[in-house]
Amino acid sequence: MTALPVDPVYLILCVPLAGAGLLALLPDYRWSARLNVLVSLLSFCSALLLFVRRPSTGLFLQIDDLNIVFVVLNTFVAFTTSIFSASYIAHELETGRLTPVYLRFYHAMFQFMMFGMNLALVANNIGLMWVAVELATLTTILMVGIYRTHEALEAAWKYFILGSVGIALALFGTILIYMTAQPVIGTGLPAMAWTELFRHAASFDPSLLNLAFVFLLLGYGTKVGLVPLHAWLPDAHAEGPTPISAVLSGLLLNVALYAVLRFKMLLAANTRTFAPGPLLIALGLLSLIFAAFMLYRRRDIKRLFAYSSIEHMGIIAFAFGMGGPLANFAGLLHMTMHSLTKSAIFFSVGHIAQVKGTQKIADMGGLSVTHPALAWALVIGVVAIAGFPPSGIFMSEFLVVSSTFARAPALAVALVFGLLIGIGALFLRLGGIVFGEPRGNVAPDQASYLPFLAHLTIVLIAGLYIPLPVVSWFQSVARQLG
Amino acid sequence: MHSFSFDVAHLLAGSLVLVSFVMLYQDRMYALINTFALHAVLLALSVAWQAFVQDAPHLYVTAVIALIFKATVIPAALRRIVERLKIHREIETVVGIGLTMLAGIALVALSTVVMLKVTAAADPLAREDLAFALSIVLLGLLMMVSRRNAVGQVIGFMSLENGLVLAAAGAKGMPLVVEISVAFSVLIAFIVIGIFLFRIRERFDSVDIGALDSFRGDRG
Amino acid sequence: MTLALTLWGAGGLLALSVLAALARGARFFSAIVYGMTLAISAVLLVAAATHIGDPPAERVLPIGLPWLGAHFHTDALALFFLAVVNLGGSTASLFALGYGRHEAEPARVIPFFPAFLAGMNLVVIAGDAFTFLSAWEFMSLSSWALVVSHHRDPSNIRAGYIYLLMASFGTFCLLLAFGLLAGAGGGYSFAAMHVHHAPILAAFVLLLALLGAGSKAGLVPLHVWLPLAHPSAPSHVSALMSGVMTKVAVYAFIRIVFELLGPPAWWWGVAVLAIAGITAVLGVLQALMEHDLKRLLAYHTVENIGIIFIGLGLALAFRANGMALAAALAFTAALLHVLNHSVFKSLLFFGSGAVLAATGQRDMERLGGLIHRMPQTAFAFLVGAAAISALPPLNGFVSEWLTFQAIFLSPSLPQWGLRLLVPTVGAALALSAALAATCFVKAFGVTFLGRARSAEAAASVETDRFSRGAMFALASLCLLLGTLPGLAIDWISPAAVELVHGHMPAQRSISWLTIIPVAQSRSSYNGLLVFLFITASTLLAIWAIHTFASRAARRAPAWDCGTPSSSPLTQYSAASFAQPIRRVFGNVVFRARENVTMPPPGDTRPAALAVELHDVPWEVLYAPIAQAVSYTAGQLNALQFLSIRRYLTLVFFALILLLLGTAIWS
Amino acid sequence: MVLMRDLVVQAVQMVLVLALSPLLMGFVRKCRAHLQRRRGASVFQPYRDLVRLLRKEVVLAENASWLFRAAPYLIFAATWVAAALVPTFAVGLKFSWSADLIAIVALLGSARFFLALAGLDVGTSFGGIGSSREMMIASLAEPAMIMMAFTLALVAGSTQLGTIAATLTFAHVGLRVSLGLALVALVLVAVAENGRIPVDNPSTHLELTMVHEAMVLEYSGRHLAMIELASQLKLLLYFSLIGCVFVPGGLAAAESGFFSYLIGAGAYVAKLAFGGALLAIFETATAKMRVFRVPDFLGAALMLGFLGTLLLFVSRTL
Repeated sequence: MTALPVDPVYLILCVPLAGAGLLALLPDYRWSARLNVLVSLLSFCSALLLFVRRPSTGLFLQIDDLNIVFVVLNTFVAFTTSIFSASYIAHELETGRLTPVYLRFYHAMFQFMMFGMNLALVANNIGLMWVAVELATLTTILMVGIYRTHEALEAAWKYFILGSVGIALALFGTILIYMTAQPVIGTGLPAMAWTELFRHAASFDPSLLNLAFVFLLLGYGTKVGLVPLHAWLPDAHAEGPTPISAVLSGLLLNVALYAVLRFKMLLAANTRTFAPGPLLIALGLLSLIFAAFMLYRRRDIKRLFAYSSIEHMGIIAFAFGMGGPLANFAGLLHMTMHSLTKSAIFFSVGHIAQVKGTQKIADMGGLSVTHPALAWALVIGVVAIAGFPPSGIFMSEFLVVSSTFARAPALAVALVFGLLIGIGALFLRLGGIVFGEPRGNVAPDQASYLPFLAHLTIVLIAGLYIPLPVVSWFQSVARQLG
Repeated sequence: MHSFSFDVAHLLAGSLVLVSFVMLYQDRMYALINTFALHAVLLALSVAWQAFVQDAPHLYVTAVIALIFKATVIPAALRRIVERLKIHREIETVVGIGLTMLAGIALVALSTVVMLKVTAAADPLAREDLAFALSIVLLGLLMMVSRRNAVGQVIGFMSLENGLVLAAAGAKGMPLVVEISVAFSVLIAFIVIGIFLFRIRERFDSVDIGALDSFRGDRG
Repeated sequence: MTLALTLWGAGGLLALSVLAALARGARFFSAIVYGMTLAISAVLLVAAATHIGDPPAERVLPIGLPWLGAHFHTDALALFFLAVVNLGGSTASLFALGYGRHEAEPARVIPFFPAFLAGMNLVVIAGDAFTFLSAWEFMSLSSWALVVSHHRDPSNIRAGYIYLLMASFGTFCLLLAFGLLAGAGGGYSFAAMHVHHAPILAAFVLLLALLGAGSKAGLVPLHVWLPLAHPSAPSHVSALMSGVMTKVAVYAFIRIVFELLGPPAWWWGVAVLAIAGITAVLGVLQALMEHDLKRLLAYHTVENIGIIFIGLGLALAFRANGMALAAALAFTAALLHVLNHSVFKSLLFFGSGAVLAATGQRDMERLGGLIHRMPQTAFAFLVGAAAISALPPLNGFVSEWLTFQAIFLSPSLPQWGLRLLVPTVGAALALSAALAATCFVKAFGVTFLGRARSAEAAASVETDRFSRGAMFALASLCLLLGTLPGLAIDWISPAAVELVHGHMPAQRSISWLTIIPVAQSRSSYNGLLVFLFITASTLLAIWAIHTFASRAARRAPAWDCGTPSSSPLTQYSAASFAQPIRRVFGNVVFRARENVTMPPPGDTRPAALAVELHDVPWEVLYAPIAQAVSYTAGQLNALQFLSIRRYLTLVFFALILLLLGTAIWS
Repeated sequence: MVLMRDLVVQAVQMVLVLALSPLLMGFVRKCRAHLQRRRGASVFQPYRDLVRLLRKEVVLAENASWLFRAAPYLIFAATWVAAALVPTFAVGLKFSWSADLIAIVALLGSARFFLALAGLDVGTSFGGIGSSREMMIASLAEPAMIMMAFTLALVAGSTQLGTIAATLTFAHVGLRVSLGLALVALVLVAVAENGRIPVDNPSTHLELTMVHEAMVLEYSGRHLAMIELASQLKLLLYFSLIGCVFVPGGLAAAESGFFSYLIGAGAYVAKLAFGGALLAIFETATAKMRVFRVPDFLGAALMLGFLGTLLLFVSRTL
């Protein structure tokens, strides 16, 4: 296999970039939609190649235990989302919400965003990672505003302002990290390379690390959507095109969380820093409980699930904050499962919103009578995201709660409280949408269930059986996370 | 030499903080823009000084970028926007100027405490610079928070960026990557803001965020 | 052997539900599904019932938690409950073969029915916390889908919603309990939990087990979902939920408290007994006030769960004091009542289902006189009613009798708390038994006797043969268990040995099939002889009268003290039947108020009587919670509508806060 | 041989209770008549009534169901079996172990269950009144009865009536507070269960005050006879219950000779006569109470029984 012409890590960067260029030129939207799928497929394959041949770590790029599966997950969800968007976006043209020009822009941006995310994941350089994350953010901002309706523009504007403040804070944190590393490692690039940082983390100045982590947590936490930095997230999810909502919830949040994780590992490697755990636990619980309560008054279906994303980010942050092999394992599992499940939910929500011609929950009743397939898809998705077996989320929640309760009962009780509140809200809304007498449009749907099925199958199987390589990967990463 | 270079850096950074305070104080549009230009100029100077001290030529680039871009282009653009959009000339603040100033002083105190406590080991130059940079960042944030007017907030944001640049310049031997990226991000930021202002101009008559917030999402 | 069979059976059921889902509930398919479930659960029933004495078996499948695997195990307890589950499953399937035809949308029922059965089977054989909770939650989920299957009625949706919330609450409680038992290390297999636990920790686990299992079983005050959810489901599912799923919850309680938690402290018995006594009385009283036939039955489930937990509480108390024989007696009584209740409660729900199918009515006030049009259903229901009212020679009486015998042994308990509590609980038990009889006189009398109160009731026809088959099978089982209880007791004894380390004297050796809990001189009961005596003397009386006295009979209008009324509305209604009881208990338990508006003489306005009853547990406990949540949600909701600047302020303050934190920290 | 004798004793007992119960009823009525300065009907009047009823044809209401026709026999059978299991003149009956005190109470319960159902069957308002009141009374009387049983069981360490009687007769239990309470409770319950004044008036047809009569309003002919006989048996049962438990004197021991059986029988009849006279006096001396005062009456019984049990739980010597 060493006969591979080019390092796969470059492939997963170049393919989307080239794809973006092509798509920007291609006028006909049908072809561009297909090309989009093709390009995503290619980058997915090249991501799979990473398993075959683990590339050597460079000064800028690296593939290690932590990011490899994120890359694969990223490209996979991008691939399925591109399929979904192919079946979704045509309808947007028919309804005239988008013009071909914007569609071209949309596809180009889609790949460009993928490039940004992949880069952020494989970057070996904190500066480079920062750039990449911001790149992804800015492209998503443009995507969110693409409908150019009053609401869309405002959502994008909100996202932009809050996001760029986040950018600034993250950058300051990055600079601080460099300042910490520079006396130990010496000036220049090495002082920003992950590999070097981890090697020398033990001898860094702890208090400066703490300060840096505060800024990085707030900066990247804004992307993660942790309360109180979450304000952009619900509107961005609600007003952008649904594929973008899926990508936001499924990928961008993960990428930002990945950045936070990296820095947490850095702090974990230095024994004298105060544990970042309390910060993560506090923000996590806050996000969980706040989002759970916010779910009750939602009238817009996409905003509803956006808040549920905040809730789950809270759970994940909590898990990593607790630390320990079990909780970290659960956190990683939850990240994976959540991105799969949530994007799947957005797939079905997108089609539902299209057939109903609205996102208002009040206008979509008795779906299981008019559109049984969509309705049950939504039910399965919600059941999975609410953490019922056999969904992988049940396993992660099981591990988090049970392992927490033995160590910090009060925290576990608070966690359970938040989860219960959230379940209550979700099923309250679900009952209104799926059951009862039909309301609103009853137009037939031309949805493609392939992406949805793919995601849900993985999630449901993961609840019963996780293949050993994945397990060992999770466990080794969990150990690093400390 | 060292002590002298230290004093100059100290002076420049300190005066940056001072100008941030002046910006906090300003409540007229044009005056605010001019003050921001001054802020950028000072930033350019201190970055240049850092370049000289660390004899890191690439920092001069940053200085030049700051001088041209932030000190001249952007203020000009802002003035034109203000004229084009007929934004009324005084900026309404959330709380009284006096209170804002007091808050600013508290922030500066906080940042110095944090920094001085933190980097007891690091060299004083970087440390002082960081302290000032942090306080500039915080002041910029305070400005964004305390101004009801879009232009005011944009300026607050950019003064925040200035703080970042100062910090980056203070970090000895930090690769060029970072400065470029900073300028880059500021550029992108401003372009996108411009696009948005333009689009928004198409739709509403003001860039006042208050009007933007007329939509609060998820009503009914 | 049984274990493997059960696993295969569960797998088959799951596959069946998938197939049913794919078939989109085509009508012809429902017969296939129910037939298959009948076959599978019948096989499992036989296997479990015959192998209860087997040594424990364990098996680990490479699924579930990766480093742990899914542990499954069967011991006597598991096999007993396996038998109960599949007894209910097979009869429900048989009933559904006929009843299922009345289903409007089979696609919403038949995919979930096998899944529900599979879930319950898996809970019982689960051998580690993760597998257990997965199966448990899966069971709740599939039953939720069945509860909301008639989704066009908003009240069903509400019922399902409350049910799901309570189920999740219970699951989380059990999850926390297992978290404590497993410890931070994560020893999730039941085998690993057999270590000695600190008393305070054990106390917490007991509390959590009471909350978790109790919320599923329907212990007061966690029972509120039960009378809403059970009636909302199709009747064969109601039978399963009421007759079997609550027993699975009992199993969970026994598994955790009797086995995993190790030797009990005496006060555990106090806690359990107190709750159980309240549950028994409150359940039957609420049943008396209820005029919806299926909901009335659901409330009786609450009552019987109370009776079962009385037995369990006694067993705990005895075991804590090392009285193995007494503990075995109480425990056997509890398990026997588990079996009995699952039998007659399924029977009664089938009967109500047949009535529902025939008349479309659940409200007793619109029924009546069905005994003429549905004689066989009426007979089966009568047997069930007599059994649940603890009338000899039927099975309900035996288990309550055994519980009484256990109570008689309790004066030798050393602790004062128990000495004072146990007789009180005994009184509660006696009271609830008597009230149950009253309630079922009402239920049967108003539903089946008298004259039809509505056109539907007047037009009803006898139900199909599958339903009748299921009902008569259960009815004969009621009689069998009532007349030959000794066999059942012997059959249960392995479980008792396993969990309370003692067993009652072997009954099959005793002459005349009498049951003797402790000693011949102390107490004994022979259902068979009582049955024979009653039959004999009845026949004797009939024979004597028909030979020596007149056998002439003539039909004539009812006498009714010379003032018969043609309108069926002048009959005693369910409400008026329960009125004396309401007068006695209502003011205390239901805050009942009777508002009589009596116009003055000469005024032509009709007099009016308005009765208002309050569901106290709901109003005191649940309504405030709901209000609090909705209030908080409303308050927090303001944060969705802030201006960007305010959001920035939030970020700003977060930053300042953290910076201050770091400043103070280091 | 022993088996033979036991069977004979058991048979004699069954016939005896059947034969004596109308006489007891007649005796009570006669006493009341005398107390009210009436001559009253002969003590054998109940037999005549039964025979007359048996000869009459049955008039069934139009929508009476099979249950309505079956109920009288079931009621009679259940009561008879129960009565046959209570020691009357001798303990150690052949089949007394087949049902203990609780089972006997439950047997009476099943008789009542069917009686109440029969009351509801025709679908008249009076039947309903009767059933609902009967069940209300029972739902309080039965727990009181069980509590009383608790007390006895705890004193005698057994719920077998034979054993209890034997213990109270031959082992010297002595006077006990709890037994006293139990006796009072039992008497109250007996009054309520047999529908005597002050709970119910057996000889009234004032619709709004009657309970038992309202239930059987639609019955006639042999069915009514069965029910009447059953209620007379029930009265007898309670008498013999009180007798064998609280005044066990003269009760023949198990496997004792023919002579002692004779003594036992004589003592039994004497007890019945005494009790009947007492009942008559009590009934003449008190007035019927409102239906909704009955719960207080029975609540008192329940409390007394409970108190007795509690005392025994707290200390075995009281």
